[in-house]
Amino acid sequence: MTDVQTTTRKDWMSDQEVRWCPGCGDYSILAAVQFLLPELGVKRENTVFVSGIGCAARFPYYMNTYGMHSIHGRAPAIATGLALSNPDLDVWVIGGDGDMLSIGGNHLIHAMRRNVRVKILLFNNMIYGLTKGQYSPTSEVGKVTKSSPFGSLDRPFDPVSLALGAEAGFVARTHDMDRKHMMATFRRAWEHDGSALVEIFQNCNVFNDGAWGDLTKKANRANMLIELKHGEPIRFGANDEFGVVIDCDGARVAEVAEVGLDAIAVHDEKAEDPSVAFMLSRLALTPHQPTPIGVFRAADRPEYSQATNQQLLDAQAKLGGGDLAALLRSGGTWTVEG
Amino acid sequence: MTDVQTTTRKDWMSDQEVRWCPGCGDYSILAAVQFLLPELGVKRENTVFVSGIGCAARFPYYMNTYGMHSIHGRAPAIATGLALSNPDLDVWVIGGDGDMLSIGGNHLIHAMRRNVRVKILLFNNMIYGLTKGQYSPTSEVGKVTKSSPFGSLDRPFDPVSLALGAEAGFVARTHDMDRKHMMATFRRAWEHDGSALVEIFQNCNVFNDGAWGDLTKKANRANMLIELKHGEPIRFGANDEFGVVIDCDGARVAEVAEVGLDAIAVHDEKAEDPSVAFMLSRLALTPHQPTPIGVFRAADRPEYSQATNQQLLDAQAKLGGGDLAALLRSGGTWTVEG
Amino acid sequence: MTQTETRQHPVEELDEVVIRFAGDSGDGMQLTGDRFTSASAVMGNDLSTLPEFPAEIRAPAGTIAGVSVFQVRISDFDISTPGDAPDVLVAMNPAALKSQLPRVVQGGIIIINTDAFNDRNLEKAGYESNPLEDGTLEGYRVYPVPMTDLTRRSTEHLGVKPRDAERSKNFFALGVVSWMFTRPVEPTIDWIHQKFAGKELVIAANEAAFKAGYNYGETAEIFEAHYEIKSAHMPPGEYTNVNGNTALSWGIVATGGLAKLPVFLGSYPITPASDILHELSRRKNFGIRTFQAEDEIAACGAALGAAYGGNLAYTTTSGPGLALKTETIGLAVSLEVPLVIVDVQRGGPSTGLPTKPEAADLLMAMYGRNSESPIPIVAAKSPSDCFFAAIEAARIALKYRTPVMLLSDGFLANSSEPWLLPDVDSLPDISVEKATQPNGMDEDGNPVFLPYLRDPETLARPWAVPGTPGLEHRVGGLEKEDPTGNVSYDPANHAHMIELRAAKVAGIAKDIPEVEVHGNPDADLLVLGWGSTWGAIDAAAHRAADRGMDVAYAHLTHLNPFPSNLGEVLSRYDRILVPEMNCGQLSRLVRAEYLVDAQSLSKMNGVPFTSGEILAAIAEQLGA
Amino acid sequence: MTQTETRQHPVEELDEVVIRFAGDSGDGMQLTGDRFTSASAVMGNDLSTLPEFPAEIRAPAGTIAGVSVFQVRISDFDISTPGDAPDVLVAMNPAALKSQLPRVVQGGIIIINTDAFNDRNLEKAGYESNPLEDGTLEGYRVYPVPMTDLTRRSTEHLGVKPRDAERSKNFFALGVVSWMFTRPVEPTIDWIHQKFAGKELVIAANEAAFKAGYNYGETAEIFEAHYEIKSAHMPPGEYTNVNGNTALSWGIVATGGLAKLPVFLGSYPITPASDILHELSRRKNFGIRTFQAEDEIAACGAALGAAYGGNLAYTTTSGPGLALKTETIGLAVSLEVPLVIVDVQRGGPSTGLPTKPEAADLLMAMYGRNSESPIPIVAAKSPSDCFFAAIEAARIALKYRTPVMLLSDGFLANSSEPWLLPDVDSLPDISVEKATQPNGMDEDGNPVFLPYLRDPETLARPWAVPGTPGLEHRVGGLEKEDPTGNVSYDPANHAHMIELRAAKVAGIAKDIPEVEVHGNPDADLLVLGWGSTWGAIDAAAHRAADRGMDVAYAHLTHLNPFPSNLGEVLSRYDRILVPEMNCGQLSRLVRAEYLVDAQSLSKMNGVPFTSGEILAAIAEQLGA
Ligand SMILES: Cc1ncc(C[n+]2csc(CCOP(=O)(O)OP(=O)(O)O)c2C)c(N)n1
Ligand SMILES: Cc1ncc(C[n+]2csc(CCOP(=O)(O)OP(=O)(O)O)c2C)c(N)n1
Ligand code: SF4
Ligand code: SF4
Ligand SMILES: [Mg+2]
Ligand SMILES: [Mg+2]
Repeated sequence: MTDVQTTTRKDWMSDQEVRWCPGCGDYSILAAVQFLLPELGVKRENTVFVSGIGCAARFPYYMNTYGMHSIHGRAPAIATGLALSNPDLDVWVIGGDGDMLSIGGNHLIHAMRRNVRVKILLFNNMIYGLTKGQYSPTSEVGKVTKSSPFGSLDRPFDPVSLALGAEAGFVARTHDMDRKHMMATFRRAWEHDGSALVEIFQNCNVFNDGAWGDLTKKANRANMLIELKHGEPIRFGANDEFGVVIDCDGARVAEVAEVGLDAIAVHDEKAEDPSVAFMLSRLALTPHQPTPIGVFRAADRPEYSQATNQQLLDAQAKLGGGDLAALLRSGGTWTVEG
Repeated sequence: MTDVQTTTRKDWMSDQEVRWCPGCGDYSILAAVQFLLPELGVKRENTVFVSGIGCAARFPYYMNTYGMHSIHGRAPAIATGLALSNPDLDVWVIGGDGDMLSIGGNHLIHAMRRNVRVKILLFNNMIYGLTKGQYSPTSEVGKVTKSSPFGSLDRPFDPVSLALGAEAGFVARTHDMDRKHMMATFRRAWEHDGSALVEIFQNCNVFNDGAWGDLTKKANRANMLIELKHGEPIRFGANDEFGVVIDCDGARVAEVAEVGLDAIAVHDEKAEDPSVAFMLSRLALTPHQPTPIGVFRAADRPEYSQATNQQLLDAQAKLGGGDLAALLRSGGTWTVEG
Repeated sequence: MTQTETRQHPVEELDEVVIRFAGDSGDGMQLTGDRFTSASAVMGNDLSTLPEFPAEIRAPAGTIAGVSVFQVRISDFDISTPGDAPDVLVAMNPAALKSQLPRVVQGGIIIINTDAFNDRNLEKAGYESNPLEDGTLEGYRVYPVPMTDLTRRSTEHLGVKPRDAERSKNFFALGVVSWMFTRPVEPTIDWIHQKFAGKELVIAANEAAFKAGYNYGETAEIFEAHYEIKSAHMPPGEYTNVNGNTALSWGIVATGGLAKLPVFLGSYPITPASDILHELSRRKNFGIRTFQAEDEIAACGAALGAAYGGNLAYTTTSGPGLALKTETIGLAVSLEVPLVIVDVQRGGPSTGLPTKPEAADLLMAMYGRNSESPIPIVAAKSPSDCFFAAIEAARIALKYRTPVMLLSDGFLANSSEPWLLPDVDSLPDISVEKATQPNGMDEDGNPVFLPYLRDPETLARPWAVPGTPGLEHRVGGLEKEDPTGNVSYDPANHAHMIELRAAKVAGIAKDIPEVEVHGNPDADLLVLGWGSTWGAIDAAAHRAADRGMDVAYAHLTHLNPFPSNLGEVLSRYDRILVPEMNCGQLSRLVRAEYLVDAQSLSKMNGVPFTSGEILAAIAEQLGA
Repeated sequence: MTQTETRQHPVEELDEVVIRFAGDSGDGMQLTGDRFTSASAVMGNDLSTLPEFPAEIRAPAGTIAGVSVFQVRISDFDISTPGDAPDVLVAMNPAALKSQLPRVVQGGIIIINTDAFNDRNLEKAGYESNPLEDGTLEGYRVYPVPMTDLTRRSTEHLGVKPRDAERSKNFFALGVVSWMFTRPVEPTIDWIHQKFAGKELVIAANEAAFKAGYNYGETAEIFEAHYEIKSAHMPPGEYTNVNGNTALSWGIVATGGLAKLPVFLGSYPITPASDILHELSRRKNFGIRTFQAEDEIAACGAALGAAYGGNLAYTTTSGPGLALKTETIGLAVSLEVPLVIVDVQRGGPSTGLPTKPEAADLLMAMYGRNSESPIPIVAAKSPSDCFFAAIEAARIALKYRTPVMLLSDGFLANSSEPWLLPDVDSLPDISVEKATQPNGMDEDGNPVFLPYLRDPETLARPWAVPGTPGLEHRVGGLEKEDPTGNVSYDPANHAHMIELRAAKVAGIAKDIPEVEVHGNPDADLLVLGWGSTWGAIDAAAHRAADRGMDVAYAHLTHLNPFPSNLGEVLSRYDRILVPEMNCGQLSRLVRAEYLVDAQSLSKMNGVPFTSGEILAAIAEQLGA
């Protein structure tokens, strides 16, 4: 970009009072985005946040950009139309686990397969916050909530697995306790030419406090969060003593000392085949097991809005610009003399 | 079952004239089901077919069972309620690729993760038949149809990958040219305790004729269809000369002679981790490459309607049967004297 | 009850009082209001309550957006609304005062927690100067009480930390108000012990704060009087205090027994309907299956599937969710299966004002489906009436094999009133027969099942549920041949089926009560209401009568079809006034149906009608 | 044109004829009808067509369900409907005869392909004896022609295989009918060459069959006469033959230029609206983006997103799809962005009769959203009017920043009429200004942007699209503060916004044409129509006038708001008759609005009104 704007975090803060519960993880995600955008050198007027409904979905109100707080579950669909309408826009989509995976699940998976340039930040707090605490499609089995007083029975989605199964080109994961990691991950999503899904572990301290604590508390991170880095062996632990081994049964955690460094898988986010990324997404099935974060997959694929525009250009090149008078005559005409 | 009914195919045929186009692949799927049900020894009155809208969705009219031809995309949701309402029913869901993966995608993935005992037969003809030929979510990129005269841009879903990403416990694939294989596959779906998805390659000879021909024509099958069999090495070819090798990059086809039989992966449909099944679903990305059929995954998981009923029983055991008069008093009462 | 020496205050008798507890979301105002209500119920007062929550889960402390309010009206006579303007305001902080003061009656009592009136809180509330000092409160009877401090001091001896002690200040306030209105203390103390069982320190602190507040009223010299409200002349019997969502849930629970059918609820959470899902989810021992679906379409679809499977099926939602269910409801119309759709209406359009009531989904309920797709509509008129409305909706759904819309709203949902508990054995039997046998013959004389062969009386088709041998048949959303149910594109059959569906719903008019006229039936003016306006209309009509104005009034609980005598009733009045929390939806329906010049009295600000507003409109109509 | 010796037949002159081509789906009846229409257009006749397809893609050959029909009416005077009952039926097989015979006028001409009347086909059609022999056709003028055989023989010399030759039999039939009505042969032969270019054998076979049919008419002794229909006195100019879906698509194409905006269509296929998606998908060189979404909700959502992004956005569907879009349309009402929703109505309820027309979504269009959510409604009245209706809908959407509902129906969609092509330069400029500058000031005098500050005239809010520097702002479905657009729960603001939204839509009445009264304005009876009933009403009114009946008629193209003079117009008539393909939806709206006793003439059988039906109702109203 030639005329990079120089902005600061403050430029990206709207004049609206932030209305999340004190202590909510949403605050730190908001801060991470507000710190990142100046670094990206993007323009406020070309940045749009589209959200559905939920606590997370209040996000656009707090950004001094264009923003739409739409209806429950539909943000990916609306954002797709918006992205198609104007190639200059950076379109971000914000939503909770209910918004995106429950009522909005279909739009999410279709946005993924189409690879349209919308950047989807999924605030996963494993609960419905705004409606005051029902279980969500990411809540663990047995969860006791207002709508499941005897424990929920539904097996949760893993958002990364789901997106990979839906042909996603870019899938990543981060958490609300690590601003640096969030910023780096959001940046990667922004850089990707196509649709991008970032799952963010987010704490809802009112209805599901500490749900991610086993992973995201500072003391636990080294042993519980597995940072994926392209081209590097997948290792973790305070002294990188653990690693991930992949074989024909799937992925599993091993002690490096035991299996040897050569046995540790090297992460390839660009792999054309999403299978290994999928394996990594199955490593942890509860928020109490070592869990990969970072970019699972960032594969190159044609971006949808550019391809759409190219079809218009090609048609114009081939057929000439549209001529309405000629179109009206295209079915054959006859003339009645006066 | 103690009183197994003895029925024949004819008992399962309704009095309604079958209205698909002559030559449509739907006929052979119908026949496969009508041949299978007598073999299963199930009762007509306990068998229900629920469908959405589309050519495929006309299916229930032709079955002499209970049946509902519902609305576009919603059959999995309706079937879920039906399955919960009566544990004695065998609930089958029928739909096309548009019905199930486009408008109905969300209900499909949620039915998968919940593992409710509905058996979903997805008639995949890679086209919208009933509305006369638009591209569908399984149509290949570049497909020229009425709604994509310049070629479609949307990357297709692989129904098997999608279902596996959505936590499906049972996923299988078969095709309309092989009644025996269809019957065996549908039987496996029926036997599975939970939701089951069977993708059926189906020919729409009017709007997408021969789309699966590279795989399903008799002459091509040996080299192009890879039959998955639990516990056996994954081999194919007229003389089983090819096999599937799995390593940390994914799955690929190899010549057995070259890699040795030991290198050929042994299929484990019961694996708790769906990653390998997912790998197999990525082996072919177009209908012109060797493609696995059969049961990809058949993992044991708690079935949803039974778990629901168990909660009712537990609650009754713990709290006693419901007492309305007591419930009305549960918030505290006072008495006004006369 | 205390050892301290007390001065005797004069006791004044009141016939009613409206009290509004207002504080920050974290201040426990709902609990305080609830407790006061219960104590009043025990005294035999009639009462009516209305909570108001902030839209945010936890709006920033101290702000106007974060104010939580509970209004309760208690009286010695029969009342039907939580009251118009409060006589008493308890304001726990500046934001509460600022937002609620405009509602208080002139000369009303204002009890203030002065400790909260610091600079920071004043600023957050948007006060530029301190209202306690700048004359803002002139014309009110103001009682400034340093509640936080007094609470702290009253609990000090228990070893409660000052920060924790503060949490009990709502009990201090409750104590003051309990003293002021001579409420008994025992029920509240008992309740504290029960509620916080196991947390001894919390019990001790709350009890101490409550007693301190009570004693403060008795002891401090600031109160001129305290008040007594005699018990109301309520019909004898056992009462509970119930809000609309709970009553509606219990009504649903009841229908399972009355219909002898398992109940199924397919739902997706949405304010203000979610509590029905919550309440029913707890009732598994009644054999009730609740299913939290992925969205409203699936919720309605699953309910339809369960209905088809022979359950008594419900789906609950609010406006935006109802918009999503319309296609599925259309299918239910075509399939003719029993299904109750509950819409707890809220402010719109779109997401609108999710926590505020409105009654503007009537026309969507009536017409919000493609093509001609008629369904019966039932609307509840008071919190406790939600119980009976649920039974009535289920009765119609089952008897006529039709989806039925049951309308409630956010006002009914959350407000409560004393409810004379019905004898559960006196509730109606709403069970219906399912089909078990073929009902026709083919040309060869073989028995066949005709799924659309109707009961000649009700026009209901047989309810033949999967699992029944011999009745296998197919249904679907395409037009069906009468009576075989086979797909038919025949023009005459389609016209006939359109007529049959319409006639079936219209025929329900024979099976519902005629509309009753209250007040002075010979008046010139009829006030026609529906839904939650009942209380305000009833109160307004009484007040009008007290002032010598002649007014008749009638209330519709069935909106489709209308009661059979409605046209005749309307024709008797020169003027018809229709108060509605919408822009005139019922008035449009009756104008179109009966060509009467029904005038709409519309209120669309997210706040329920007060009886005063309706009274004023009555007066205007009568030129009084 | 032929070498064979010919007898001269007498030529009779007719002023009009209605011909119905009927055959199996595979028989090419649509193409035959189309061709005949084009040849007639060239002759300067006025004309109107109506195709009817089977519901199945390929219903089993030979069955009634598989019959495909094309009706065309040609005349030497101005007509507006495809005619009531056909004068001529071409029946290619027994099923075609069986299903269509009841429609033919008494004494009408029936041309039959006798070769298809074998036992198998008779049985498939449900005939128990051969209608050619059993007297069924008494009272008609029957021309039995062994078309299959004659076609085969006429193509033998070309080396066409007998099975392939059969495929040309529709051209044989076309030849016969072309001769019978003295149509020119050249246009058809030219067309055959163009259409099948590259397939020489097909060209030769079709041409040979066509000529053989023509010559058969001339040569065979079975026809008593042939007929001429003079050219109509149509206004001079260049004409094309267009159906409603094509005209509507072209209207959408036109709006892009007229508004100087890129057009965006978000759609999901559904009968009978899909063809609009198809047609627009082909127009990429006009810069039109079409997006086939995963469902109707996403289609409408994407269109809303594109509208928000500054495109001229459309979404097209039919009833069941519209039901799904209601929540999103409600959001568009709240956001106040321009968006045109096209509903090509079809038979319902639910899936209903997907291939049959109905006009029963009017009340859903009006009220099918939660809460008070008003939107303008425009309806097309004839196939070619769809072009102008699209422009009018876009004009209103853009000018008032509002979603607009554009209603068409399955009858308009597929039937066609000659269209005097408009001068494209004379089409209106519908472009609007987007916001580019701040429009307000904050307390400190700094410029700010107020997204809900309205144009005082139109009450439209600024259209400030992302990408515009300095106008960054947030919108959403929660209630918005006037004029900042910030979220507001304030009761007075909510009431105010509800009023503003209503006033904006109501105010459009000033900006649309008054309703015109046709016929005899002083009559006692007014026939009030909307949508596709225009043709039938117009024709019926003319016929009534011819018979000396006084009747006035008016047609609404704007259903919300109504034209400003509608109330006054209605008040002038003693009787108002409203013919509608629904159960009285417009009549309910005008009854509620104007308290006039509008009587519904309802037709709900999936078949459009005939002028005869409306004439009969007029006569009944007038006691004539
Ligand atoms: C159509 C519709 N259905 C339901 C709702 C109610 N609703 C609002 S937010 C929400 C879920 C919130 O959960 P999530 O998306 O996880 O967001 P969070 O509040 O946890 O951030 C629901 C059910 C709605 N607003 N609209
Ligand atoms: C709500 C709704 N939207 C759209 C349609 C139109 N429609 C009917 S079937 C269909 C898709 C058919 O494709 P598929 O599901 O693949 O079934 P197939 O006909 O190919 O078997 C569509 C778009 C409809 N009936 N209802
Ligand atoms: S309810 Fe939970 S998610 Fe919502 S704002 Fe509060 S803490 Fe955050
Ligand atoms: S259109 Fe295709 S899928 Fe439909 S019935 Fe015909 S051949 Fe089968
Ligand atoms: Mg959440
Ligand atoms: Mg298909």
